[in-house]
Amino acid sequence: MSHSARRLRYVLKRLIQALPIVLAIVIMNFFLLQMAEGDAVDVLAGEAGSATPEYMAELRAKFGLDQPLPVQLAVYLKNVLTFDLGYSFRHEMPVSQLILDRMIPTMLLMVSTIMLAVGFGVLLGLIAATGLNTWRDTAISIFALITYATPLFWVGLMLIVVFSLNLGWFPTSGMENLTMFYEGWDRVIDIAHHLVLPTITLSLFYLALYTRLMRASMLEQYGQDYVTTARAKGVTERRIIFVHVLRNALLPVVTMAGVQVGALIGGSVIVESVFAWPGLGMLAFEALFARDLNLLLGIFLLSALLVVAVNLVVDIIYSSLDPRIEVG
Amino acid sequence: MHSFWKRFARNRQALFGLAILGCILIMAATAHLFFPTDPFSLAGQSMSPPGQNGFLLGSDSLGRDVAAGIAHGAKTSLLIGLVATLVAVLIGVIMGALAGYYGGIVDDLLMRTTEMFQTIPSFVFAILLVAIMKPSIESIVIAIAVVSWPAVARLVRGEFLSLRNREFVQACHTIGMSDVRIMLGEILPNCLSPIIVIGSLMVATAILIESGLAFLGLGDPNIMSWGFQVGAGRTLLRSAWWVCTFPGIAILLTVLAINLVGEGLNDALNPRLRERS
Amino acid sequence: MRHLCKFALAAVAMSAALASGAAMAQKAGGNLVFIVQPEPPSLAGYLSTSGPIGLVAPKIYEGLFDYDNDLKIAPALAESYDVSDDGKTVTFKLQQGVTWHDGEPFTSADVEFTVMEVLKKVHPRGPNSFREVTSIDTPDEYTAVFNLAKAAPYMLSALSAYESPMVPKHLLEGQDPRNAELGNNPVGTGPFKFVEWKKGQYIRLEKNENYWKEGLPYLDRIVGRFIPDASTRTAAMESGEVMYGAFGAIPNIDAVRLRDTDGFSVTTEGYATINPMALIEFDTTEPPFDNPALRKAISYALDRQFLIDNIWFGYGKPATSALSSTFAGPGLYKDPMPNYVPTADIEEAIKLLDEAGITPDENGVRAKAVLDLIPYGEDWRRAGEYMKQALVPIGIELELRYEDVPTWLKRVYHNYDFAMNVNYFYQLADPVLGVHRHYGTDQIRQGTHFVNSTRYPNPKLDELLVAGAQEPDAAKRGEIYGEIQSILAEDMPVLNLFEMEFLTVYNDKLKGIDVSGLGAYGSFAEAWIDD
Amino acid sequence: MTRLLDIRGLHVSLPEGAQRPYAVENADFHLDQNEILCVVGESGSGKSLTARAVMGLLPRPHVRVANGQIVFHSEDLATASEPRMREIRGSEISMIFQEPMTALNPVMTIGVQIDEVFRFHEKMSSKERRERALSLLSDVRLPDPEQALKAYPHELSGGQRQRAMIAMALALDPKILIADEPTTALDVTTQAQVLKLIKEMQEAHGTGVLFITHDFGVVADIADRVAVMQNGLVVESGTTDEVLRQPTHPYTQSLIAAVPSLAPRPPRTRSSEVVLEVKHLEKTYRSGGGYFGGKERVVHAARDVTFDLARGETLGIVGESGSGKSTVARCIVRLNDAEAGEILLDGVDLRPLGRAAMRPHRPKIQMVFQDPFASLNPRARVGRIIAQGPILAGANAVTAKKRALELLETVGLDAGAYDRFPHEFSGGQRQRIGVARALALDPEVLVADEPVSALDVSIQAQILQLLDEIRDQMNLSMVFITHDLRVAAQVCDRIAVMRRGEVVEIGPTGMLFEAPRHEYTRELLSAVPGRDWFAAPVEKLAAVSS
Repeated sequence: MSHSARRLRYVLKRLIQALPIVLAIVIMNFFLLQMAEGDAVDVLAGEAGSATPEYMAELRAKFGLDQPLPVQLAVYLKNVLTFDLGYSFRHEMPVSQLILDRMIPTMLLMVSTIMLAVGFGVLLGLIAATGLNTWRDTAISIFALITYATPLFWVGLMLIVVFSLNLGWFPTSGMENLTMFYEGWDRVIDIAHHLVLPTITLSLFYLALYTRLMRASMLEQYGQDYVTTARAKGVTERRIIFVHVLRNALLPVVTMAGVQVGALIGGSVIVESVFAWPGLGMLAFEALFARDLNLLLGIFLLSALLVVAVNLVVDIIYSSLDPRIEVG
Repeated sequence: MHSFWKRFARNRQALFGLAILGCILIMAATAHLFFPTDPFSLAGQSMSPPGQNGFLLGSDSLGRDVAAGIAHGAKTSLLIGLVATLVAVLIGVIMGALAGYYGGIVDDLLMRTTEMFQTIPSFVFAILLVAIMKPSIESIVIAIAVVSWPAVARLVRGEFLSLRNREFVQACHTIGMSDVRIMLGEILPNCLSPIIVIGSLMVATAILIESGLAFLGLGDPNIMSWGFQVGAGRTLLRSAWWVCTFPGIAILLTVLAINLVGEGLNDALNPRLRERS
Repeated sequence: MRHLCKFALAAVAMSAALASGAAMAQKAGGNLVFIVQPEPPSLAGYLSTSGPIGLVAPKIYEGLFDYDNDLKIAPALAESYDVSDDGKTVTFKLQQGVTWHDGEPFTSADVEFTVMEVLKKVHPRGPNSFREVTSIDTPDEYTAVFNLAKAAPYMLSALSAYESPMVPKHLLEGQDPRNAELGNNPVGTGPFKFVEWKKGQYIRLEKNENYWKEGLPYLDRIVGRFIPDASTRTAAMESGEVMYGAFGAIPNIDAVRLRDTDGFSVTTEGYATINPMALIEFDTTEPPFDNPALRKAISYALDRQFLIDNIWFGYGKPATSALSSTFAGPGLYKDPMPNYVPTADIEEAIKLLDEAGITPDENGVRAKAVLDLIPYGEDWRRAGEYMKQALVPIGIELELRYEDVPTWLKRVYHNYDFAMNVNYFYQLADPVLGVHRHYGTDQIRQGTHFVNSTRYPNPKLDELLVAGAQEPDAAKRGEIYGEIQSILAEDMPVLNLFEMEFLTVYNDKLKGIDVSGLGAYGSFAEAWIDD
Repeated sequence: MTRLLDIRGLHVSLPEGAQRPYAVENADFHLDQNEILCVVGESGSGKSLTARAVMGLLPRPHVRVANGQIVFHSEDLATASEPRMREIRGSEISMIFQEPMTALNPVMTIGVQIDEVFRFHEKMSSKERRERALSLLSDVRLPDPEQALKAYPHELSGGQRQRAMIAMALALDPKILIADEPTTALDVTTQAQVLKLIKEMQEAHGTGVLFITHDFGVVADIADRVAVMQNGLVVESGTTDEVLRQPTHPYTQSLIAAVPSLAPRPPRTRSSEVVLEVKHLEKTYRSGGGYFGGKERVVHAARDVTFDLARGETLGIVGESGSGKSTVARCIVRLNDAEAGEILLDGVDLRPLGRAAMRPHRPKIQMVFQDPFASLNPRARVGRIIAQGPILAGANAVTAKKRALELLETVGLDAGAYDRFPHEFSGGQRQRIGVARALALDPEVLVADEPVSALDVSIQAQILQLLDEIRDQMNLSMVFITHDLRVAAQVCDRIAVMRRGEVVEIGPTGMLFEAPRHEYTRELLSAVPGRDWFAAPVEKLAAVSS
């Protein structure tokens, strides 16, 4: 079997393996949400001001909320298996469309955050590890811990106050300039401009994790025999750090980045809220309080798939970093 | 134990963390002595800056004493952190131990479950759980525990997986020891160190999650906690910075202290790192 | 009595210009970004009176009337109107040459369809506002004649774009309005056309070039932005990214700060048709609050001014009656009522309790209850925390409960599983529209939101409410409402806390937004930006 | 003859709080061109640190050269600067290590790792470098040099990896090669090949080799001269002949005496009573595969294994790694489940028994494990470790303690050990505790899985003696798993030789050694290092005289 065919088969295999997990998530959340008081109709009626019980019953029938639970679940699962995530009760739109709209901002924030957090974390961890127990090491550890321990929203608001209001460097919130509605490259730059503060805020939180991990990983790799071998060959310390140790030390970091993705989608609720970033986290948050069952289940489903997909990518990156791990 | 303490005490950062943590614990324990009244009580002039009108750290929009809130809130925040961690560790150890020890289909099943919980966006899931169970200190603890245990389970599974093939465990098999006894009496004591380390860090994370939930309005409205204070004070940030900043600093210091202690424990308990420092 | 009011277009434009204060030259062009919070579920203003819909939909749809700042009727899609002597026939003359955004002409058939097929059927308040309308005749394209079973003077207060938007018959006919495509893709006659709705971000409206009012609107574009976090909304206002935020979008504490900052203004105008009242609802069917003495004692024990000063930062007015003092205008408000005090009177509260035989136990506790809080923001939590403390001196021990919206709605209006509930109601432009639903026995409707959840039954009151709704004579109507207020002050099934004042914060560059009594629910046709 | 390296009065200091102030104290020795100097000693003797000191690779800052000189070409390496050392390392002096798996970077190909040596020392085009690498790999006789260049370390076998390491070390034709226990991790046949390779390469290039080892067999096979180290001191040095034939220092004498002889022990009469019978035992390991296909790897760890064990007899199972010898042992004590066959203990077939049914039989068959560090629970006191077996079997705590104390005496530990933790004991002592634990249940059969392979040679002799004594004292039958034919010769009455899951030959020790029937047995026997020296006293003399 050729390499790419094997890889493709591996990807398919992983996706099929993920299927039961994703379905289990959907089913679990379906029942969890049933335990919540009130439904989408209550919320809609409550917002509308006032509605008669008859009207509400009609709405429930329209949403299928009057059916017995197992029937509702069966219908939902049947739809899911035909790639139909149903209609959002609240937005009167196909769930898939709502989620796909939010997918790009979510991915933007997620990818830029991971890149920034991992990039800086690796750098700081590396600097700390090479200067073990010096002031540099201590300062980096403390810095990382402080950024981790400061409540996210506080960091977010402070960044807005300093960089948006006082310095005027970045917009306070949102994803685009709504007076200009740029197009083409200008739009890309505009979005990047809006992305800066949320990314910094969110990655500050994860920075500590990667810094710490990278430092420990570097130290561990530093003690390995192959480093001695490299020295015995007369290789320079520089090359030992950047070629020999770094690549090995990155492995646990890559693994962790994969594990973190799930947390990141959820963990960004606060950042999305503070920066009015139109991501999946806020959508889920709103869907929960609107009891928009279809939408929430859809988000859980797609974010689970997203996590699975990212993990897959991480695995492939991992296997390219570590020849011992074979994809296939 | 003695040598452990010696190793721990060599780490100055860890000692510093321990000292802060000690102060916070004392503060929590003596809150009712220094601030005998209900921390929610309207103690005086509202929005007093720190040091004025008899408020050491100022007062909030209802004239509640921020300092009293921090002192009483310490108890809640630490309690939430500890209890949630204990529950998470308990679940995680059971799941991880069974999966790692038995392997095979048990492992598959339990690890798929763990994976499932790791695949769900955890903070959103915590919000969901609190919303469903209604915001109260119990539901917050449960929600934090539910989203935290997978990490413990994975760790414990890994430890059990490597320890179960150790010769001393096999020796127990050859004398006919029961599985439960092997797991609890032989293997578990040998993976306590990493569990203690991950547990200590989880206390800090739990405190942060609690404050995040409170920020989104999902705190217990009847109990004073730092999360509550920060959440309640955040709209005042621009007008009365002290209301949310001091509890925020309390969280920061506690999380920092716990992390320093946790890292110290890690260094002291992890022999590999020990040799190099 | 016979009314005949005619308006000339020119006069309207003139008065509008005068109303805006100065004879400045309005500048055409510019983009307005304003805050819409939270994101609306749809833009179907004919289905829902939800606040955020009201912020956007009236820029697209229009009503038959507009209302000026004194709630006087101003012409909109109706050029003039005529009420018959018996009040049972109301004739509207419609503007000519009005077209829908898709180019179709607006006619009396649209009016008939909107009222009879949409508002009367699916609008939450429509069935109440138009309950006397039996049919609508359309003798020609520009005349609509409403035939009423009984006189309904209050109906004329409910014809704004927010309350009763006119919708296109040709796009809704033969469909269930609740499922129609129109909800997310609105087509109206208003000054702005719907362009796009980026969920989670913004709704974008562009200038309607064919708007029937000559020269309007001034703005090229209006964008409604959704910003979930209050502090960020303030920051966005300060940075100039948004220029207008109403309905407390900017928290009062920040509004107070911006009020004192150059370049920003704060106003409480524009909420006259809403008339919000903060209040506590009691479960009058079960102990402990089946005892009116306990309810009144709480009214004495709460410091209304404290709430206003410390939580709403000075905006609001202590309630003195079941009716808002804004009803003093039509002569319905009676002052002062017993059992309403602006600041706490603990002694009186304790006296009431002692007299009623509600005595403290060994811990000094007379009653225990759970206080539910309306989940519409932090302020209400603060209010609950205050009340919990404020009732300690009179021996009432409260536990606070703060749940999410659906749980709370279910609890209060469906399960009746509450004892004491902090809430707020819109009393609207007339007591019939906003107050009756709270007290009438016929308004004990399990499963319907924002009606009589206290399940307070009083046949005498019911009669008075019916009489008040139909009485055409203002003086007599005032008397009836006086009696109603006395009864409610004595029984106090609902404890009014204070008349809320919503705040609108805006950038001083934004002009021409104060021309309508509807405020943020207005059309913004005359808004313009002075750079 | 040129002097390559002259070490004078070398002191390597240890950090404060270590067991002794110097890891290496006042070491004096030298290395000439075209010779192999073996530095031999037990663990902790300082032999490895001496080697690292020469390379300038001590784990600084805690461990450093405190005093003395390491003169290489009239240059003192002890004081040379780091850049100068870097120049020397890999080009003038190079090194190979014990564990080629960890000594090679797992994420870089062999080619890249060899290439680094050239890149950092010589200016060559990449094509030239590649050609040199290829010729090196074929010099060390790697089967497919082209393939090996592209291979990652994990894709090669242990022997191949060590060959690649040697290729790398010899890339720039260094004057000195330092080999730190390079064959210890290898199987005996592979070891013989690698030793041969080193010897050949050394002869071809005239290299001076500093060879660190603990194994006198290896010394005998390869060394020109020997230096013996004990606790950081060079206690004796001289030519191989001198040191091995006429050791002057008592420590050297005791070490050499402790090397087990290849001459089998005198045969004993075999009891007619068979305690344990293993018939047609089958065990396979599967990996990979699963629901989605993929390549399933099947390893036959035991194929039709049949033998029996008489009362009081010791049966040795000998084989290289992967031969299945440990699997058989584990199947017998039911740590692993065999798929087919019979394990008859006193006539009862243990193989099909479930956990509960097995429990009453457990005490009769006990096991001693290989690793004295891993086989005792670090968190349990010695007393508990020994006594918990009897307690589980129903003894009361007092009796169990009494028995445990007796056993401690039996295995040569004092009663104070009862309340101490395993980490307070040395490796040999721990292995005694392990033996005591196994004996606590009064077993009929003792299965010992490589019980001495992790121990130094002098300790090894003591443990073997202990096992012998106990066997006689308690009339135990023993299955003794080992890879070391010398050890087997000393303890076993009969030996079964295993290869790839099969017993290729089984017979009385004497017969097997004298007249091995199977070719593999012959191969094993001939690969035993120093077999000519340490085979038997008579042969030893013969070898010297020849």
